[in-house]
Amino acid sequence: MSAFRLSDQILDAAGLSRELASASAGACVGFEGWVRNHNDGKAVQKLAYQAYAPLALAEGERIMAEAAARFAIERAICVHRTGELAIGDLAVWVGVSAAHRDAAFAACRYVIDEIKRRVPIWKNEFYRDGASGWLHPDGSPVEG
Amino acid sequence: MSAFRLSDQILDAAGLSRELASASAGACVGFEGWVRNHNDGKAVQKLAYQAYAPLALAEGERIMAEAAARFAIERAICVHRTGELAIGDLAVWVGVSAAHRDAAFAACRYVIDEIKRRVPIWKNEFYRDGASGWLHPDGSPVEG
Amino acid sequence: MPRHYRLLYFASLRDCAGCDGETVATAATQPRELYAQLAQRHGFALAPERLRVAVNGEFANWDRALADGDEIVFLPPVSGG
Amino acid sequence: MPRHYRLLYFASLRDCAGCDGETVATAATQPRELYAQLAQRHGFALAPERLRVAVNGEFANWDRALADGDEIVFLPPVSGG
Repeated sequence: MSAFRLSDQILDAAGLSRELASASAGACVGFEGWVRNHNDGKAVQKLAYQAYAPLALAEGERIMAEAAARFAIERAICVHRTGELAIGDLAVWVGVSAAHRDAAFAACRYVIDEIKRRVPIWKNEFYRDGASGWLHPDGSPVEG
Repeated sequence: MSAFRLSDQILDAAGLSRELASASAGACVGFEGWVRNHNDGKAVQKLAYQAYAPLALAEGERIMAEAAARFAIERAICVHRTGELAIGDLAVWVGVSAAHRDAAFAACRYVIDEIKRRVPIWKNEFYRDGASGWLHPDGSPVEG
Repeated sequence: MPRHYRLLYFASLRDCAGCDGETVATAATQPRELYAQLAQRHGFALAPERLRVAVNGEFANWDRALADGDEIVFLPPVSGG
Repeated sequence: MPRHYRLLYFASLRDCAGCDGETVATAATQPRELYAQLAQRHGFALAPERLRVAVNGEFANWDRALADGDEIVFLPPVSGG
């Protein structure tokens, strides 16, 4: 299965984590991005992700290959949600196993940073006051 | 329940992770230390952890409090195994939730580094050649 | 003779265009020219400097030569994660 | 009059002493002196510089005054995680 995946279903972190198992790995670092109930001072009710899937998958896979080339890791997987999510839902999961923890931490951080920076996925936040808005990576609103 | 715990039973990472949930948290970073099948060029068959429990719990709890004071985190938990473990078993689990990922990564790394450096827990590796040995933090053997 | 391009819209551009995608017939031969036409038609406020371009599922530059039937996406600043 | 201390052993010191713990009666009044006696008796090879000391479940220094009934642990270099 691909190292980078999109899913419109609830993510199973425990099941994904099992795919990282390796008898020669001594460290596993996981990142979970959860839907937060606030952003930039506004109360968030839910959110929705859109992805340009073919390019998101290609760019995500490039990032995973970069992480494998830069860091001494064993396995790495990232799955990003699409569709509607509620507060507390898992929006993105990254897991990396490695012989040693330095590489696992560095690679996990690299993957989530690059995913957020480069992969064509967009977040629409729906606020408690009824407004909604597409966000920039810095959390400020995008004007159409 | 305490933020730092010892357990002589198999750790349930998914269950522990659920204890970190918080509607105001946007990031969760987890570290898992697994029993590796090799160390310092030697084939490892299994290992056993001993802990001086009262001091391990007190020192572990101090480390968790330090992490909460230094980083903008929501919740943090660490559980360390004692007793006999097989290859692939989860030896130590650290989980940290936070509003933002910078704090979650930094606090998770801080906790595992300090646990390994300061908490009175010792690892005895049993090698495939029949030998065994207590280890220093740097992985070299301790002479009694 | 005009060429036909398949456009896909995401995020704020989708809201602004009022559709997920459309096929346009135009004399434009590269993305820069094409975006200017679409921005005028749909009222897109995002300047090209804020967008990236993808052609047939891969990133491309603004001056790339387009071929009849290409799938073109103007990508607003991303916000995954 | 000798004092009684409760000693607990871990890791390589436990293997070397051949027991988890013991109660000793001694004239030693601080950890440094006590460890020297135990090292001689059990053949501990670890120098005090490599160890830490705990008294009654908390870290202590080597020159701390010990009281009758104290629980004392000489801690080899740790290797958790």
